[in-house]
Amino acid sequence: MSFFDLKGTLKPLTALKQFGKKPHTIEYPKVKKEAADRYRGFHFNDLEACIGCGNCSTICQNAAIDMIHIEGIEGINGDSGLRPRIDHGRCCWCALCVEVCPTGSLSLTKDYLYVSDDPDSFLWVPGIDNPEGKNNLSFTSDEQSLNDFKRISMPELEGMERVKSFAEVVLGYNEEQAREEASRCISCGLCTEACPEHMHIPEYINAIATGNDKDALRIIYDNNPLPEMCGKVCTRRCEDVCAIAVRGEPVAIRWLKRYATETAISSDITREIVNPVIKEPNGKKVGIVGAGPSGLTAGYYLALRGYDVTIYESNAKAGGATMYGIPKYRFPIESLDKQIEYIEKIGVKIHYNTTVGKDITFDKIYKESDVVFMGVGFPKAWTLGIDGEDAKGSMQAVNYLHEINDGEEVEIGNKVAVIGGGNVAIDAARVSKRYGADVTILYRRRVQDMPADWEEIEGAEDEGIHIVPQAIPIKVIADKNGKVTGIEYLMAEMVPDERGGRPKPVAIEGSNKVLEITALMGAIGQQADYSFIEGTEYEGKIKVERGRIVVNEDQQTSDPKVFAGGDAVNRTADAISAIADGFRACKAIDKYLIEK
Amino acid sequence: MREKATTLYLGPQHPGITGNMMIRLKVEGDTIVKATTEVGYLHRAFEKLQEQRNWLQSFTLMCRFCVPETDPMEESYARAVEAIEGREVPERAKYIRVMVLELARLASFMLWYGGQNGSLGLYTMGQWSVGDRNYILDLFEELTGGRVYHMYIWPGGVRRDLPKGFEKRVIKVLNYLEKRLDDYDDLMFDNAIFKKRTQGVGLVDKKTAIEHGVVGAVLRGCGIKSDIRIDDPYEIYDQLDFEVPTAEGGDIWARALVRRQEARQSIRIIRQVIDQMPGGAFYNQIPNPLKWTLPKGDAYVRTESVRGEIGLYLVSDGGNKPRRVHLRGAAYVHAVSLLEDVLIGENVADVSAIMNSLGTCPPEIER
Amino acid sequence: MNDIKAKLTEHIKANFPGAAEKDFKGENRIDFSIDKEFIPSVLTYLKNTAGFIHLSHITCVDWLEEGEFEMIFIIWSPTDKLKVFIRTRIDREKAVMPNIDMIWRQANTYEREFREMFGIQFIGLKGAKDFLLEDWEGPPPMRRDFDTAAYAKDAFFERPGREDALDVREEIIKRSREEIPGFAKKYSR
Amino acid sequence: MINDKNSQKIVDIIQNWARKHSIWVLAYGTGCGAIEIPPTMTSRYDAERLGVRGAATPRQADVLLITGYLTTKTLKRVIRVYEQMQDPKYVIGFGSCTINGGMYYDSYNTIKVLDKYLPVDVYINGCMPRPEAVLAGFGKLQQLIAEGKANGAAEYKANLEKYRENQKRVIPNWIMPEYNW
Repeated sequence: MSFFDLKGTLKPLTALKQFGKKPHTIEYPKVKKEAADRYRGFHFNDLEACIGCGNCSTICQNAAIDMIHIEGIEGINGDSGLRPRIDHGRCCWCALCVEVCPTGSLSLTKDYLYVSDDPDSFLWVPGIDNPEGKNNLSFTSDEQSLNDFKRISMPELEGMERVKSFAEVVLGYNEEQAREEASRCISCGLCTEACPEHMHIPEYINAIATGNDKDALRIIYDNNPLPEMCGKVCTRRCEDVCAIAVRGEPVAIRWLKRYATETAISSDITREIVNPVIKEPNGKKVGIVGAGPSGLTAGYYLALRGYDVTIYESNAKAGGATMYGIPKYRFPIESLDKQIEYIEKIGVKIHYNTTVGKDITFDKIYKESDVVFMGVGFPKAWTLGIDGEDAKGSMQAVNYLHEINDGEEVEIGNKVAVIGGGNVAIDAARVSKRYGADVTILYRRRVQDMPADWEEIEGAEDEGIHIVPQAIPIKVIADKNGKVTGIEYLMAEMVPDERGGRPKPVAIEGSNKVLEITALMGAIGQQADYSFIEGTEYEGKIKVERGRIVVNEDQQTSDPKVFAGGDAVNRTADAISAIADGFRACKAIDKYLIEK
Repeated sequence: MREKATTLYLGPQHPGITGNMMIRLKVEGDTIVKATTEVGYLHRAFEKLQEQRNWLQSFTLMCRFCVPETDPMEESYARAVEAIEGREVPERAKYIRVMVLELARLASFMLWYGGQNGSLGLYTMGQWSVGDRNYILDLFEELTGGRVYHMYIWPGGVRRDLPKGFEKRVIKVLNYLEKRLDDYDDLMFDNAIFKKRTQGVGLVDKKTAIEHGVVGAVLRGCGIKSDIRIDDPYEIYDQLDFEVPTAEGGDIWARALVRRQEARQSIRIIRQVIDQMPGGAFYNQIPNPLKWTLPKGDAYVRTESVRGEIGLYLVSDGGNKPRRVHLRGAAYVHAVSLLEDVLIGENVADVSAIMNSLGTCPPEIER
Repeated sequence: MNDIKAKLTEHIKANFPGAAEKDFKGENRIDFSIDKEFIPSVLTYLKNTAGFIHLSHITCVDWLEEGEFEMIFIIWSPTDKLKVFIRTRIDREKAVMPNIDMIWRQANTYEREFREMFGIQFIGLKGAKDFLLEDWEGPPPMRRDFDTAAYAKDAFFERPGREDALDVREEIIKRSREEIPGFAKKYSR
Repeated sequence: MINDKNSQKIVDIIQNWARKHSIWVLAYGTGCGAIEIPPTMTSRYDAERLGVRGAATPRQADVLLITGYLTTKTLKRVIRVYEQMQDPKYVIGFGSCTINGGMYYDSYNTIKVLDKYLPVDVYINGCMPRPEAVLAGFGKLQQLIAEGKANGAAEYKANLEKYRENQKRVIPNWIMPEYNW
């Protein structure tokens, strides 16, 4: 380097060329630059859309999010009633909470300015502290979410393959599929409230996700002695409220339960895995009328608590409606037998082919037992109430299913019409299809109004069953031998209900149509049969209202010694409610007898 | 006659120190005879904390290791997780990652321009380059939602796709910066004072460099051509056309020359990436983060940051949390033992300039 | 590349008894376990003879369940573009390692850190005892049996005002009167 | 000496007005928030036009910026720095970490609640706060100064024992001179 560097001295002076240029300084506070469209500023929570699942709180690595009660927000089914509150003394605005929010209610906004001299003022309830944030959303989970909204599809038999036999349609998850499906669950537990039985769903799903299938089964058996049945045919109200279902397909809770029960291939292995604690016999006797889900549940858990339990069942097999009302392609007979066998091995005595009121009087059971539980169900079908209904070939779907499940043969010909839109109607239709008939379902309302499971409806359609919605049957046509040859029906239009209920079908005059058939099945509902107490002293003691036995919240009837559950008691008429009734009754009976 | 030695404490509160650290200097006159670094003022125990967080939660901590350039850490973590899990990354994500990494390099160079010159009393440069750096941060804000902590590159790809018209805005900023880099040259590299104060100062020779495991621009300033992006390529660097500049001398001047070239190479890389940007997915989604487990295994990944190679060693024991995360930043190499050696014989007035040129970033040392 | 790998593997196995190779797919690396006594000599060999001049990383993993620390030295050859992992296991209770800062001066920094964070002694290691911490009285914090959350709770303050937080699962349990068996609780969120 | 109450008031107003427009910030990057200080100070945001500028030593400084987390090791230095600063002096807490620990709430080496150890006049929200937020923080401080409400230093003096107790709880080896402020 030379002693004097002329270039090096002069060159920096070229910086002067910047002189007079417009500065890029932001004239704060006069001008406030708006943050970018994706800026991760303060949180906003749409309180209406939020279901309080608490996933944001779980993912937060800074423990910044609390779930708190907020005035005016009550917990309901499918909503915990809690809402997130964010501690801005913890938050790092990573937006993971936004990414895992299943409903998409939580987002970030462009707001970022908050300065205060009060360090206690940094607790922030998004949505309440910034209601205007709704119009200022920036970072949302609309574009991208960390929730896995897509369910692992269940392997099934092909539609046309299915109708050839009574083989089980659903094939079940394999281990890998089950783990993957289980890991979609965010463990919020909203489902447990929707489940009548309050099964420990997040716990057993988590056990499956971590590969502890046996623990999963133990957790399931904690309050459900018929999990294999539930795993196959439950109405799964849990899945309706699944947090993931808000924007995606719910976690396949039923199929996961089914998967967990598959580890127990026999009643002995079930016992080995579940390894229940059976208390010493306490000498108290419980008589149970009906070996349906509620009776079996009450019996099982009472037996575990040391009671001497006897069940009286009029049929040759236990299971009630789950045995005789559900076709075997949905619920194979050996699967049920295994579970009944296990319950019997625990110590529950079941007297088969013993109809109460005929083979044994109710009075005898009542007097021999310390407590009686009635799980009698709804064995009798409602009739259609239209002309010509008693023609030959016109039958009730429940009776049809009962006879088929009993192994009998029923003449139905090759053209069957089923009236109704519930699961029984679909079951009867699909069974008829398997006997080679061409089946049509007539339903008063629209397809989306059908009370049957959507999977069942889809399954029926796959198997080539025609569904004629908005059809009101008016007359059964018979030939001179009294045999059914056709059904006449009217088409209906849906009229909105003035009182805000669901739309009503109203027949269109002159839209008469006739469908040619060889058999007709009615499936519009069932009712109870209380003939066993009719005319006895108990008729007055056990109060019955509108066909249902009246019970208090402990399943206790107006006679304190008699408890009841199942379809004859609750309005939901499904197996899981019956199990819940049985379990509740068991706890109440235990309490009642100890207190006595 | 030798002057009597005195002890001088430089930092942690000292305007010339880059970041929060301290150097104990033994000086004779203003010549340093012994230097002892003392670090740990920023030890937050990241690696301990990450062992308590699950795999996704850990990711948010990564960018905080070193603030001037946060993306190489995120990139390292993402790549290490992907290596253990065997997760595929979509092609587009790789391109976006490289673009983000190079933009981050560019932003970091701008900060270095300001710091290096600020340490020599040339404050104009700081006003220019740190001011111009905001244009890059604006791009980051638009793309990632944050100016400094991007939390954008994560296992499986990147977090969000490019906004509409983003590439055009990047090109616009690059065009502007290219012009500005020439202005910087006039002010800095042609400046007699800058030359005088940097040439022959802060020498690192080849032997010392190897003894200390020196990396990045400091190593290239000793004339050794080494760059992880070429030597151990990741993402799509092996398909890009760029040069690795080197300079002889091993002094501050040489390192400055290297960085001057590298900034331009970064611009060149970003232009190529934007030209070749493929379409398609930008993210291969991870499973539910609360139940996400990785198979047993370990991975060691290296990423080139502005300060040099950073290495991340990640171990999984098959659970949902990392067993061990160990990040070794470039400053860990440069600013502890190397700095102690380099400072010997230098003037107290040059300490700040030397620290800047070695890429001292205390949070990266202390973690 | 495979040639170099094979040659190196052969040499190390011949000269350092007990060296075990670990198979590794994917990354370009060779992975060895070796007795800790041989660490300085194998590193010297790799650096001076085999061209692995760059010490890329030294790390330590605490395998609490097995009662061991695993020390891993990762070195890199710029000419062969190859990584070599040298691993060794040492007893957690009597954690002593040979010092290698005469091979790479930089190792001194790592070793000071491990001495402080894991409590590993390096024979003849110089440098101040405090590295990242100051006046630390607890156990070496990076050991897995040190509970940082409990320590933090005990040593520092927490801002009050968040005591009204509720747990979603428990709230639902309370409302539906569900009873969860004890063994299932570990699977709750 | 001015004994009259009203004149004292006038003096206070003038004093506070002057202090408000001359906020010298100590150049001490105690944590990661320091990365947004250069942009705040340089051309884009140019805090200097608001009277905010850097000061090299504690004796010259008015404001101590605690830019995020404080490790116990730094806390010791920060206390020393704070006590060396001359009145009037203010503390600004930067980001989540100073309020309730932030990301490092379970770290064994960082303090969580800054106001237990030092009096804090203004907190700025964010992790990390943008330069606009930093400017807003200074704006808030100016407002508090003008209103005569930024009294952290006086509070510190009045409650020194309480603060000392907390400080000594996390700094076991307390070798520090007592500063004469």
